[in-house]
Amino acid sequence: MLLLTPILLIPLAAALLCLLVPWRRVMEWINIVAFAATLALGVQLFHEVLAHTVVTEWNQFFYADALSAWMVLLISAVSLGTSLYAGRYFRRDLAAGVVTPGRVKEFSVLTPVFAAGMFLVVLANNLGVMWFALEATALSSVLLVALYNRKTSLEAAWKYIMLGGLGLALALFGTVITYAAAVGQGGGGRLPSFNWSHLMTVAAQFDPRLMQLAFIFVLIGYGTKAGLAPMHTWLPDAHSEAPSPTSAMLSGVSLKVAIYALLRFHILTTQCLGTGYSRTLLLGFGLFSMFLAAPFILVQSNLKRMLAYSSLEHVGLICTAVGLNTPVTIFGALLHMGYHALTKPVLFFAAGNIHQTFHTLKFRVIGPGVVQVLPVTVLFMGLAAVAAMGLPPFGLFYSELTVLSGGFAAGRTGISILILVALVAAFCGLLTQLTRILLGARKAECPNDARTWDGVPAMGLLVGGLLVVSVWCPVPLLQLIHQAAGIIGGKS
Amino acid sequence: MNPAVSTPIPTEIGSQIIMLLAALMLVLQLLLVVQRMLLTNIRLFALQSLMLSAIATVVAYYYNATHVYIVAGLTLVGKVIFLPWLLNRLVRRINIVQEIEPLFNAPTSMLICGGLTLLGYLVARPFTTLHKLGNNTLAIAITLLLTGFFLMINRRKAISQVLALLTIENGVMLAAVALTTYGMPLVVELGIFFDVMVAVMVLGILVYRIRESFASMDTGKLDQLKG
Amino acid sequence: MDISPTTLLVLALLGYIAGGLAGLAFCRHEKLANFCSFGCGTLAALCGTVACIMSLATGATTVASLQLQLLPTLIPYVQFTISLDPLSAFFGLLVSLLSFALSLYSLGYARGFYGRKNVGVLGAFFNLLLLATTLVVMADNAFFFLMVWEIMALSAYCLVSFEHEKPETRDAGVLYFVMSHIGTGCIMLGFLLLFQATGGYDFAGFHALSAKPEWLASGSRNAAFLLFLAGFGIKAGIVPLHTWLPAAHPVAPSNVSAFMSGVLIKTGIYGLTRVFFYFLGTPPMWWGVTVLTIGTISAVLGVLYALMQHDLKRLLAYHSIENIGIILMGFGASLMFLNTGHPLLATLALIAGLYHTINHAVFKGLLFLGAGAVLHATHTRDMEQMGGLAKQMPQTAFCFLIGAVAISALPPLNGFVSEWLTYQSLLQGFGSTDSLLRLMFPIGGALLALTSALAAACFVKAFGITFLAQPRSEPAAQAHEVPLTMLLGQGVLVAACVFLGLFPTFFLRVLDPLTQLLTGLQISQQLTLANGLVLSGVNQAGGTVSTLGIAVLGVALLFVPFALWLVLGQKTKTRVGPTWDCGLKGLTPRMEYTATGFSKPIRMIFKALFRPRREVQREYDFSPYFATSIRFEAHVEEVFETRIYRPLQRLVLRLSRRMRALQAGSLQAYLIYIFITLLLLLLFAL
Amino acid sequence: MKPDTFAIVLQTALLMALAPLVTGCIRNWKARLQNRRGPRVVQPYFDLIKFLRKDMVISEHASWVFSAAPYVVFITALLAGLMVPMVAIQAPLSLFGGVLAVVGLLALGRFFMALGGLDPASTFGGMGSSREMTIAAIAEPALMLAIFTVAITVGSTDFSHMVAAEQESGWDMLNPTHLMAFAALFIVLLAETGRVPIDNPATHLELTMIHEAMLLEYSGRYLALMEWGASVKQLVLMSILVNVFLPVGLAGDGSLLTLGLGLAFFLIKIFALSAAVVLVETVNAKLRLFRVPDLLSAAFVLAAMALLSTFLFH
Repeated sequence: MLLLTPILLIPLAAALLCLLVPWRRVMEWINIVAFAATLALGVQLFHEVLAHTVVTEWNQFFYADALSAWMVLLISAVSLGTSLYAGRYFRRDLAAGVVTPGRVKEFSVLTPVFAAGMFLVVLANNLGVMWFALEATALSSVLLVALYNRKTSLEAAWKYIMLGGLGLALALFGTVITYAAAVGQGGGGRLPSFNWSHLMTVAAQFDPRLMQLAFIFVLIGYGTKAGLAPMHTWLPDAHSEAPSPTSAMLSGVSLKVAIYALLRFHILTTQCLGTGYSRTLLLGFGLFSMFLAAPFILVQSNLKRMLAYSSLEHVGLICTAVGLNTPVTIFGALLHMGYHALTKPVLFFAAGNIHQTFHTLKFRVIGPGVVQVLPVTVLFMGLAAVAAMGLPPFGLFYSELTVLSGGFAAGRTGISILILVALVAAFCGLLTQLTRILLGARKAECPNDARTWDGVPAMGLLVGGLLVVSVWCPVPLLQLIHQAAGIIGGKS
Repeated sequence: MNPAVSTPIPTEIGSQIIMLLAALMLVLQLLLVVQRMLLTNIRLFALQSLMLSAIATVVAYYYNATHVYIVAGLTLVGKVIFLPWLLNRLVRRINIVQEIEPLFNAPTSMLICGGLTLLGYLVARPFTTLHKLGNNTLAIAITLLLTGFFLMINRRKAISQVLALLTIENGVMLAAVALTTYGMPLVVELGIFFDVMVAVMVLGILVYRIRESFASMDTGKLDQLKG
Repeated sequence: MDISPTTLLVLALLGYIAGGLAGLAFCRHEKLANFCSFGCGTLAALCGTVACIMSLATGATTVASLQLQLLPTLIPYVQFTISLDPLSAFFGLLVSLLSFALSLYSLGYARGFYGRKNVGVLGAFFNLLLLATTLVVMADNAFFFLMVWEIMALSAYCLVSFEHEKPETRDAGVLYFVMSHIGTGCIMLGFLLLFQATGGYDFAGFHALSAKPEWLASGSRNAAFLLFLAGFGIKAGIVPLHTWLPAAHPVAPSNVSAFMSGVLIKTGIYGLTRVFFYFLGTPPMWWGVTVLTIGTISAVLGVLYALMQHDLKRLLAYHSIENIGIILMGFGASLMFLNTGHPLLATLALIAGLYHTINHAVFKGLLFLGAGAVLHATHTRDMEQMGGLAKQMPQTAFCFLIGAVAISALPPLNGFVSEWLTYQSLLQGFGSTDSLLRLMFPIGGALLALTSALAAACFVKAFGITFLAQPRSEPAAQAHEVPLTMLLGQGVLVAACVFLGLFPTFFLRVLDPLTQLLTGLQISQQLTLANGLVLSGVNQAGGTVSTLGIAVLGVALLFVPFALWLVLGQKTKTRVGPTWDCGLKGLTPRMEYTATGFSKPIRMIFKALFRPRREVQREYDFSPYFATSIRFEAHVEEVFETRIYRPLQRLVLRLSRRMRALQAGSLQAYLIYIFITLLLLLLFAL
Repeated sequence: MKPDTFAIVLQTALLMALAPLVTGCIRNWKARLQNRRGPRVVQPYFDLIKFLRKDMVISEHASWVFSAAPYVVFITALLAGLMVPMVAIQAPLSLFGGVLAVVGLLALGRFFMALGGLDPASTFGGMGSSREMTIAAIAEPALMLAIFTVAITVGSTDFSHMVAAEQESGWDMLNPTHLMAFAALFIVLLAETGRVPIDNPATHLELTMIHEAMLLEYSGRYLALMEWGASVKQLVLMSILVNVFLPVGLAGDGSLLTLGLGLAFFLIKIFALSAAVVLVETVNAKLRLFRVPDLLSAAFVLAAMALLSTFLFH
């Protein structure tokens, strides 16, 4: 029975349906159902993968190993949360007259396309197809970013597409050169296939120099999409200007999908050139991103931008952890991916509520004393923020400490110390900023059309999931992550 | 290496032709950099794409690989005919004639591009030894990429930035066609092609929207999002 | 069924959890929430106390040991284990005892929040804090330790900013959490260094490390020492890492500030003890010297700043710094003795430190509860507004007085005992080495004397201005005695003060397994004379003291004045009259000596440190001698804050703002970043 | 060395009997030196009896602390006295505490006296307590350091041990260490007993008085206890000074002869010291309050030098 194909087709079908049906409610429900279905299939896939490490379809056109399965789970979970949240969010926007019904339709059509693109990225076997899928996600998300059609949102979208497009072009070049490297080893001749599963087997004989060149382009290309500094500049703009559900998906999974693509090439390069090369580059970019993020968080004056920078910091951590390149750190990185994917959307949802209540994201206008206006939202935001700051009992604490332990165990003390410093700095920033706006007593009474339980289903779903996975992480899941880490870091 | 099937015209000549065309692409690129008139830019781009498809044809001829023919055809249809037409419409619709002051003036840009070309060859030198048809197109490809990049930095008008992006795309395709024997697998080629098309459409949409809400095409004005 | 410490411990933990949940569950009806959450807390703390006492009494090295399997071990290194070895038991006793008194007290204190704040949330966080702190001292594994350590800090932060409507509360909360987290960073690094050396996170492995010669030789051992000193030092509030403490303690609700000052900072002490005496192995000399110096400085500066405060709770907070200093003096001396190979003296000094730890927990908790009661009654923390409370609230006044006498190290109460032990170890230490370093001991002793004398002055001020003479404000005049539960809470601690003061030798027995664990000696027998009535130095010739004897004889000597009175003055009568007012029309409260005035001589003597500023504006009609109105303002500079912390903060913020220029909004610039990155990589990475 | 009741009773009696006499002598001799006739030597006794006979007036603002203070002051002074060897080497209560206990007890007395000064809400009382606590605070380190120098050399904080050890050391007791420590302790004595140049016991001028200011509101029985306690405290400090630094003739055993001899020596030493105090008081004027720290820090420096010298001579 087919498994990967439906995961891919269901969202597309949903998009098509949304295009056809005129009723908004129906569109919302279509999305919710579709993503619930993909989530279910994801779980199914996850069992399959655990059972026999790899699932392939259409003579290996689709290819899912532990890594893909893990990504599929994350993508469908976040998308489900998003579609749960989006409904009421746009109802309020429509009520406020910020968007037109047409735009809302656009959203509910494009979101599944966006998701489908990401699914294709993680399920495609052919690296070229993977690139093509990433481009698709970029294009669909750029329209989502521009949804509000404000000057600022158009600007953000423009920067996003320009930098993203450029990055993807570079990535394509890298892909082509990889292909060339693959061809070069056979002394020319037709390459049987450009499938990752095949390349893995022969990567050792690639032309090393070409591979080096290729990885540089891929790193900068996909790095741009993943928001690694200094290619991250589009990230805060896009995140802050997009409608909150989209921001949630962007920083929740889209960044990590790009990382995933990067990882695939990292594995190839490592196979070809040994561990030294690509790892060092990842380390450098990761650390740079972490250290760049902290000061921006500290003096940020816009809520969603601050959250975006925090995402930058987490992405940096993930890259650094992979760069440390020990089984433990890679495991930590994947774990971190998951926890962060569950955390960040909640923050963006809460930010969305705040935005709709105060009609701005400027700290000066919002704070202090949001808690007195939106108690429940602030409660969830607080929980998610505690998680994002890497405090127990939430999982990011484990993953960060795991990464550090791995670094120390591998004797890379200096780098681990740097990681810790950056984490602490970011913590201080987030704490100071959030305390400034969330707590306190309101000076001016604000026009408040907020209802207490706005967006609680979505936030509750994700925070609940996060809590469960934090305090009681099901063993099979951990096995899956171990398997995935094995794929990246060589067998642990 | 020697081609798969023996052909009337010896490989060396083919190699020469490819190199020549590639060099022409580069020259066109440089012209693009100095030329300010948008419409002329578009024509130059079309010409460049034409070279590209020509290269593809040559490669296809030598390896008589069908799908490379397809690529050549697609390039011809898409990049030489359709896109320029589309862009022309855009430019006429929002009537702007030329790029007002780019970041660097012509001489400086030429110097920079020279440097970039040098860098391209520097980077590609180790690979020119690959005994293969169009072996050292890699240098030109990289150069095209870098100069396109520079062009993108240098220009302010949205359209010319799109154009720059497309020239980068051309560089990539050059590598894809000439560097990798037989080009990439067909599915990839198709994917890339359609992606480029869609990308340009999306960009077009955005350009419209920007145009109507900013009353200008100058992306220099897009600097509200700071910090 | 038999009650084993383990069962009781589990009961205690469950009790805290239940209390927290109850608080959340009933957060709509405050009375119920108050009763349930703090009630559960009280019972749980009681169980905890009993458990710790039992395990200490049995004296085995590890009594209870639990494995909490929260997470499967598939996540590397994560394992949650609790064990109750004597050290944990000792601190567990400290924690639980205080928790018991405080929960009891809170039952009454929380009523003050009815209608204003959500008591349920308060109870929930309070129980969470208690739970986390209990786990911190019992964690048997660094991973788990760090986890509960952070939860503790988090819940403490939530409690500090409980009344977050006030801006200064928010700032204090942030300052606390930021510094605490930086401390956690240091601790984490320290543990990671140990982990690097052992490859595991469990404490047993770390302990085994202290025997390995290659570890003893390694430089990362010294690094770990410094990191732990800084990390735990921040939590304990040593100078110069103390700034969060006087900021955070006053603004928290009084039961919380009592807990923070009494227990929370002791977790820092716990960490230091655990690490210095259990993990790191025989110390080099400079460790001891460093710790002793830091201790002395903290003690003196702490009390000097305390003297300048007229906010009652802030004053008490500064005294916490002082007492932490005294504790560290004991530890530092102990480390030095360990280095010079005098385990006996080392044990004595260590005992002095630990004894002072629990003493300070008790009387500082008591004092904060007293301050809380005063706050509850007068709704102000400003001593200049108080006065005369000894008449309205006599019980509270009495409890506070006991606490004041104890903290001023006056016989026969517990503060005196532990400082006596400290003096003893310092004096005996003089013979322990021939190097010039030994001068540190008597000098330290002298400074300790200065400290306790200043503390006495400070508490004459605190008690005298707050509770004696005429009320200085309307609320103070209207004050009323606090509800019974609050008095009971203070009563428990008063009893503890008296017991620890009068029966030290009985308590020292409890420490035997502890010293056995840390220094391998049991010396309570050596310290005990005359079957427990007399406390002696390590050798009896070194000096003896018997607080019990002093107390008893003092009561006996009361006979003398009474005899004189009976013989000479039965017929005398006692009249109540006005205080002599130099012939004015009666004294008004405004003529009384103020807190500021009281400490003025000290301010003048140490003006080099305080840099006092004063602004006097007098307005007069015809002659400056008949001023119509005088405005007087006096400020004392807190050197570390103004000279170190503020500039640092400003610097960081300025640099960050500079960084923002990178994100200037121009697409060209962004493209250039990528371009340059690409070129660099092409040039160098190839 | 169990505390024996007989010794306790005797020493208590001695303390209570001798203390007023010493005070009286000092006052009288001082007057003589200033060419005044001055009060009789036994005047203090009459004062005490008179006070005990008189009614009391207690301030309306005072609380129970006010009434508790006199007892605490008096009894702590006595307890401290019982720990110091006066006639015999073996102080009756040496088992119950040594230097630290004595200092602690005196501090306890001072603590309550200061509270008693604050309680009646009179400005003078507050001023007195403030100054008293300040001066005590800066006198304490000097006192401790001075005694430590001795305590360290003999390795004990127990007065009886110190005295015994000193006696063995014979003429060595005149070494610079001791002299400097003695000088330091003498200054501290002046401060602790409220003598010129620190405080003037004879004045009731509001702005200068320290000790008297705290007693201002006391009358009758309480005043008697306060005064008596003060003079006992003074005697205690003086006997520490003389016996620790000049332990000649203290009785080693309990035989009447040695005891008598010890008493004689003790009286001689005490009165000699009183004479010294008188001299100092006569030739000096009272210092400004903010000059006092200089004097006391000088004492501290002396003590520190004494300590250093022990280090050098060992």
